[in-house]
Amino acid sequence: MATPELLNLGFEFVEIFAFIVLATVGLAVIFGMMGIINLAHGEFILVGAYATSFAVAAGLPLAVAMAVGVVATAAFGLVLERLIIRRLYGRLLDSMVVTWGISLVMIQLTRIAFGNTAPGVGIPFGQLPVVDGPVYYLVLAVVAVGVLGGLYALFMWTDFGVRARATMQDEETARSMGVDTDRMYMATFAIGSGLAGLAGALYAPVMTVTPEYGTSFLVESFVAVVVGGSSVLLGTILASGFLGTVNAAFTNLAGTFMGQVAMLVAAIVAIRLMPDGITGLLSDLREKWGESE
Amino acid sequence: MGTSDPTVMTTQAVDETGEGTSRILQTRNLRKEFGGLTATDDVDFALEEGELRCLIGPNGAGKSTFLNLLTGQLEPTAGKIYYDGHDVTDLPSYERVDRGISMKFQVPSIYEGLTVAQNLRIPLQQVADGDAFETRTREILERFDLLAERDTVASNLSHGQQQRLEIGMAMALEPTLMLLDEPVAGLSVEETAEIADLLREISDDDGVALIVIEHDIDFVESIADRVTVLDQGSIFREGTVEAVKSDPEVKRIYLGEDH
Amino acid sequence: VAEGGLVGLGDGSSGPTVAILEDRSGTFALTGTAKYRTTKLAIEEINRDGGILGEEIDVFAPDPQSDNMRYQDLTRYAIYRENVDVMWAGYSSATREAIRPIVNEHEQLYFYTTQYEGGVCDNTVFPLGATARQQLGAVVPYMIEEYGDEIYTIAADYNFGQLSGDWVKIIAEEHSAEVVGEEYIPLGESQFGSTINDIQSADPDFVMSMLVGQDHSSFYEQRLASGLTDIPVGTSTNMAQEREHLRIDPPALEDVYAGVSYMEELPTERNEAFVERYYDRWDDAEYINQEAQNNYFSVYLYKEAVERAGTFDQEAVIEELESGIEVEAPEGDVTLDPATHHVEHNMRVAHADETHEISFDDERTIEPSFLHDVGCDLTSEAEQTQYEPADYYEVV
Amino acid sequence: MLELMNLRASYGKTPILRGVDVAVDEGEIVGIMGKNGVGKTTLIKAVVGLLEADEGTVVFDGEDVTDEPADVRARRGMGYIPQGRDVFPGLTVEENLRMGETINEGDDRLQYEAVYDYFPILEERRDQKAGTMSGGQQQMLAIGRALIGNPELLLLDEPSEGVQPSIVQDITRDLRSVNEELGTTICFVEQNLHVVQNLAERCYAIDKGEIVDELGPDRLESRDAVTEYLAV
Amino acid sequence: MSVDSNNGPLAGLRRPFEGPNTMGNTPSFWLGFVAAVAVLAALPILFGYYAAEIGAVFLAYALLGVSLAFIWGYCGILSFGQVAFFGIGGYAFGVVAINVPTLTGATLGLLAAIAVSTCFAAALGYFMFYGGVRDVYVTILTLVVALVLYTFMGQTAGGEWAIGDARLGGFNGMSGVPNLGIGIGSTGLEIGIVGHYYVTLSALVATYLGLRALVNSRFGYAMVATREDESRTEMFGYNTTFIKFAVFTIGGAIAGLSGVLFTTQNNYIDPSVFGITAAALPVVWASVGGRTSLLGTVGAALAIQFVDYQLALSGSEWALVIIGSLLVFVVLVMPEGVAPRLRDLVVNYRSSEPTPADAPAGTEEVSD
Ligand SMILES: Nc1ncnc2c1ncn2[C@@H]1O[C@H](COP(=O)(O)OP(=O)(O)OP(=O)(O)O)[C@@H](O)[C@H]1O
Ligand SMILES: Nc1ncnc2c1ncn2[C@@H]1O[C@H](COP(=O)(O)OP(=O)(O)OP(=O)(O)O)[C@@H](O)[C@H]1O
Ligand SMILES: NC(N)=O
Ligand SMILES: [Mg+2]
Ligand SMILES: [Mg+2]
Repeated sequence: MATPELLNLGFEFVEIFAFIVLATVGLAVIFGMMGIINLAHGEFILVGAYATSFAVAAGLPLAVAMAVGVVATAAFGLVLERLIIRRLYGRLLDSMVVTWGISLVMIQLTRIAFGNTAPGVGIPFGQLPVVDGPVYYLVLAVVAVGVLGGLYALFMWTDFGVRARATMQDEETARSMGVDTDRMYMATFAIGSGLAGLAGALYAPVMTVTPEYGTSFLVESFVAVVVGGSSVLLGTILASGFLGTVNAAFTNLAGTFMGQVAMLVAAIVAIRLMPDGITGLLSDLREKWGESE
Repeated sequence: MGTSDPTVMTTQAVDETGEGTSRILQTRNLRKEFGGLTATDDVDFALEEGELRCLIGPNGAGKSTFLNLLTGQLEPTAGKIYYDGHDVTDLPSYERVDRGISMKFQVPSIYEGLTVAQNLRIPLQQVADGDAFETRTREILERFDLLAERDTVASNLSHGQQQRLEIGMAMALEPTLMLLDEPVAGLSVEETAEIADLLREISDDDGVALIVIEHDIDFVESIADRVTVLDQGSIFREGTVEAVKSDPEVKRIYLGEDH
Repeated sequence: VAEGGLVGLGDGSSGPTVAILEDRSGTFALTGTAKYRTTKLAIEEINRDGGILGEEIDVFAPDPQSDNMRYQDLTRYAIYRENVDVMWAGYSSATREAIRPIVNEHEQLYFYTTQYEGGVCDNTVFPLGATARQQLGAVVPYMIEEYGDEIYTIAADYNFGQLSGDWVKIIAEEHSAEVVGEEYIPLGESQFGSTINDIQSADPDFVMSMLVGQDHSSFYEQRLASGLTDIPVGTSTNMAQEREHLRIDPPALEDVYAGVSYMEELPTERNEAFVERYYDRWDDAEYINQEAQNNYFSVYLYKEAVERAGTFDQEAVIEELESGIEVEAPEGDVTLDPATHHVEHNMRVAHADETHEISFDDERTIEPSFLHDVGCDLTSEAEQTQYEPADYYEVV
Repeated sequence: MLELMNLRASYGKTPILRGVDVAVDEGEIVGIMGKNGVGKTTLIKAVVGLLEADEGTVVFDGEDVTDEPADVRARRGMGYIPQGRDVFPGLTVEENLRMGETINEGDDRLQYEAVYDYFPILEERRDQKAGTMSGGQQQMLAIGRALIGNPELLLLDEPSEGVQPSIVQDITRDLRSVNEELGTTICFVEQNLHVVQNLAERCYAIDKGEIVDELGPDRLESRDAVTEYLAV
Repeated sequence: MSVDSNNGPLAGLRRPFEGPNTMGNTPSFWLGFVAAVAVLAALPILFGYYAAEIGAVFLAYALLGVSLAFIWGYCGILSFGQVAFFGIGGYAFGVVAINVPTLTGATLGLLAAIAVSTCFAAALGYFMFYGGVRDVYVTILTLVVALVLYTFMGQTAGGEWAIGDARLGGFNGMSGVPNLGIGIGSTGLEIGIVGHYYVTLSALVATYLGLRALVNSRFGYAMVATREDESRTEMFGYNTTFIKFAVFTIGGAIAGLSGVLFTTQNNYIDPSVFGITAAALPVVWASVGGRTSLLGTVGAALAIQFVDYQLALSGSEWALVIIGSLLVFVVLVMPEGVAPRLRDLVVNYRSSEPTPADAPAGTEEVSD
């Protein structure tokens, strides 16, 4: 393959990888940490995108508008957590049903309130010199990696992270250890929501913002979470890498449709071969490697 | 280290000479590793038909792991399990049950949402139907003193009742070998005594072989003929309760000086 | 079990009832709302002028919300319970196909007005929108003439898009041009990174776009961000339907050329009067798209046919429609082709400049020739078919 | 240090505690015994705040904490070891210990080394997921986790359950020395005769949600007096 | 409990359908059940073709709902992809019946459709359960399968996507699907609008009774045990993997049948049956009605689709908002669903009545 083509393929991979990561992290935090399957994840993304679009239309600079999108979604998530979600902890499948209902309501309310499109937001930064594509996609990839790193540090290294994880595993015991578990739930859900909002904000310039905007993210995010497995953050990286590679390769070979189908089929096969996801497989391997010691 | 028993046999040998030994269960070089940790270390273990054996040993010695290997909940890293003369190492759990192994887990795991009668039905319908089914249900409920709780939802039973129900369910399968992981943990002295009587009865009257894990040494003393001490995945001692109890090494690693 | 009792129930008044099943919410609201409004406008105008055959027209117009299941339910309701005399329904071809079995079973007179892939030959259906053959037949030869003979096709990956892609190939061959690449984009996809890369590497003289829906309009923003605006785009779908040139900031649609029968910007007196009437009636309206104009003139077409027949009886009305009716539409005078139930449209090429100003070029009438070629003649034979170019042209 | 007055609590409509009065002085080691299902765990939960009292008061360190949530009580210095080794299964051993520090915002926490001294296995397995430890190992972790916050009052619910005899003896001894060296007040629930006899300075007997007896040091000596309440 | 609940004259007839795994084991329940079926059967007579045409679609949906309640409520498998089998059944019927445009084709089509959807469910079930895929992963995997079918069928517009004379038709769907029929060649019975209604109703009633008998059988207990605790059940000698596989396959067969009934009613099917909205509907019905209640799910499917239909007619934009809110409300307030809640109410009411025999007849007790 000629160098520019390789570069283009690489660029495509970066683009898809960033998309899957950003689409997924919010869901991964809420699913992996809290055991809530948020079928309204796409609509949380939608909140971020609408808030960003309207903030830009109101004359705010793009970066500030995006921050507005993130904060608005986090706040929205917080309210929803207090009103509804907190009744669903430990009820995995119910959480799926309820959040699907929420998603229906949100899409339709968005439609009723704002019509069928939000104001457009232009793509910033212009185009790249070597490959044909916007600089912005590289920015997205950098943000994606940064978000993952930040989350990993937050949840694995800080006191907050340990407390949050402990709360999700056994609320009662965590409370008896002095953790204000209500606050942990709220904070974790708000972080997950804010990350969904971030995805919405970041893709507002790239994708037309309509009431169905969120559904464009849904499939990729669910597939990535499931393929990733129980260690959510590491899982998200690995699954995004894997799915992104499959998608980019097949898109390049046989077009967007085949790219999508190949990715979904790869996901189905992956779940079959690794019922506990990629990170599940990793810990199995770790166990196996131990044997030879 | 596993006491290398000169009578350990291959499957075939067991098949041919089974009557001479009446050995119901035997493991050969059974091994389970978790990562770098060897939880079961080349265990050769043998149990006679109808025997009641207690398994004791320090926390983390690998007792639960060993039992889980026998039931098929865990897959061994290496080694073989022979049951009733057959190699059952690769059989799934449910087929081992068909052959007569039943188990009570370390934490109570009855069906919490079902009533006592419904709980019992699950194992019982495997072996009986029609009138026999009704008679057996009644029999077991009586024997385990649960007749009054027949229609109580299991989650509303007391801890002791739950333990009895679970043993009753294991019995309903009419097993030839029953495995019990800490059946009296958290039970009062009185209830512990009740369970001890039950187990003795199951062993003596029904001729069921039992392996019981327990830390309560008084309880062990009250039921067991022989005990096996596991330590760090291996069989450390095996013998009568008195012999093991007075062994200074067992005192050191397990019982402590109070016993 | 008798159907009786139901049929007689009616709605009290003896006048005609018209069903307008057009989307005012959901995916197709952008186009459906205008379709609904122009139909309403025409009916109100007619009622104000004394109705049809002296009868005031009643309207049954729930919002199908871009949902084909709802369309099926509503079509049944319209036929059974509202006992409608005629219906206008649906934006997408999928909607049309979802309700066509019901329409056929009840021999219901039905106007489908969206510009579409063409080929429907059905005795009670009048697909009045310009066909792909008509729209592409206007713009593709123009683009070849202006820019060259290497074409790259990008189209929505469904029936309409794929058939449109076939038509581009057919027309290209007729003009000795060549399709050097084609790509079909799933509906709802809004990321065009790899598509744009592929276009760049193929380096065609122009791109033909049959992208559909709001998600696809992201293509134009990404085209701008990737510096692809130096390659002109021909289209049969964009601008005239979803007014991308007004929704997206310039200059994303610079040098986009649309083959259209109508756009709101058409600078004729008749059209300007129509546009004024429309905005007077609907002051919050945003745009009159191509199909909305079709809805408008087809109401008059229907009125003409009923008056000629002297009855609302559907069979009689269809017979009159099949006698060759001409009406004065905002796009210009149009004639209904009796054999195919299609319309000879006034086609033109609309061009957007870097400020998204629209100018028109190359006007001519194109008749729906494909169905003639395949022998569709509904005046002599009742059919319920959809023909496809692949069956008659080698190149696809 | 801890005073319960006429404490009543229930699950749903079923009353479990029917007016319990208990007083524990600073520095004391007090046992609570009773047969299964009489409400021992319920009592401890009501003390630490995991179960709301229907009636009565809980006074801790001279303050009425009846209406405070569990986390606030914990930060006041109540350390709790739940029945049935409720460690955080997905957290590593060390992270579990780290959780134990949460209750103590002061600087008088125990060092990890001190806990590792009591339970060397925890140091060996510091990076193992707690859920994959054996039953007894988890119990040790639960105790270590409570000790590390150096609470003023340590509440233990059947700490010997599932623990090997020699370590039961160790734990008994360790708890005594914690009590002596750090001045920690200890209140524990037990079924194990040896533990009750070797650890408690004073002991309440509970039956059907009520305190039915109180045993001083002399009666604790007597095996029969104690077993009466373990096998009522 | 009614006094004669176990020894009335019809007790023997009822016995196979009764047991603790289903609600409504009293004569008054069965009275109400018969009455409800009679009312449904009377609808076309009372309201004509229109009611038959609309009603048949609702009944087909109810059957789809039942297929989910069966596998989810009784075996704990939440399939978010029941519509996959539903759609496959519909398309398979279309392919066969379009290619053999006689009554033979319609008959073969029905058999083939059920066979194909059953095999597809069996293949998917084998793939998942024997591969160790569990819980929520099953849910998401089935959803992904439905979405793959959606994406795939959506791009079958081209002429090359034809099986014989049957064009798959992409998003525009497959039109010209013949009516149901039984016979060979042209001798037999083509089933018209009203006939179709009764066929669908019969299929629903028969499936309901069949599943009731199944869940109260030995196998039914094994299903429930598997739902409650899989590893425990394995320790009682049950091959839970096989149980899940078998249940999932049966569920797929029923969903396939409902798909055929749906498609032949519309004479049309398109990929939207595989879409996420369609995929969620059975889950909604079962959640609202009560997943452990087959009849509750039927009731919820009929009621929700009827409300949705009325809202559609009114043209209200609020339909989805109302449906969505209803769902959230029901799951939060009645986590088990409406039917179990009603059952509790009835039981409480009865136990507070001094003479239970006087309790109002079965219509009160809507659960199964
Ligand atoms: N899934 C696992 N992964 C890693 N280590 C494990 C796993 N399961 C058990 N172990 C380790 O294997 C050893 C044996 O555990 P096992 O549960 O068999 O002990 P046990 O003898 O039953 O102890 P106890 O008396 O405390 O219940 C322990 O060190 C434990 O930490
Ligand atoms: N969450 C609960 N909901 C309803 N009832 C409960 C609950 N937890 C315990 N109970 C009941 O409350 C009573 C007291 O339980 P508790 O756990 O306090 O007993 P205990 O004395 O600690 O017994 P054990 O020695 O078995 O631990 C028991 O009858 C028990 O069945
Ligand atoms: N007819 C169309 N654009 O689907
Ligand atoms: Mg153990
Ligand atoms: Mg307790």
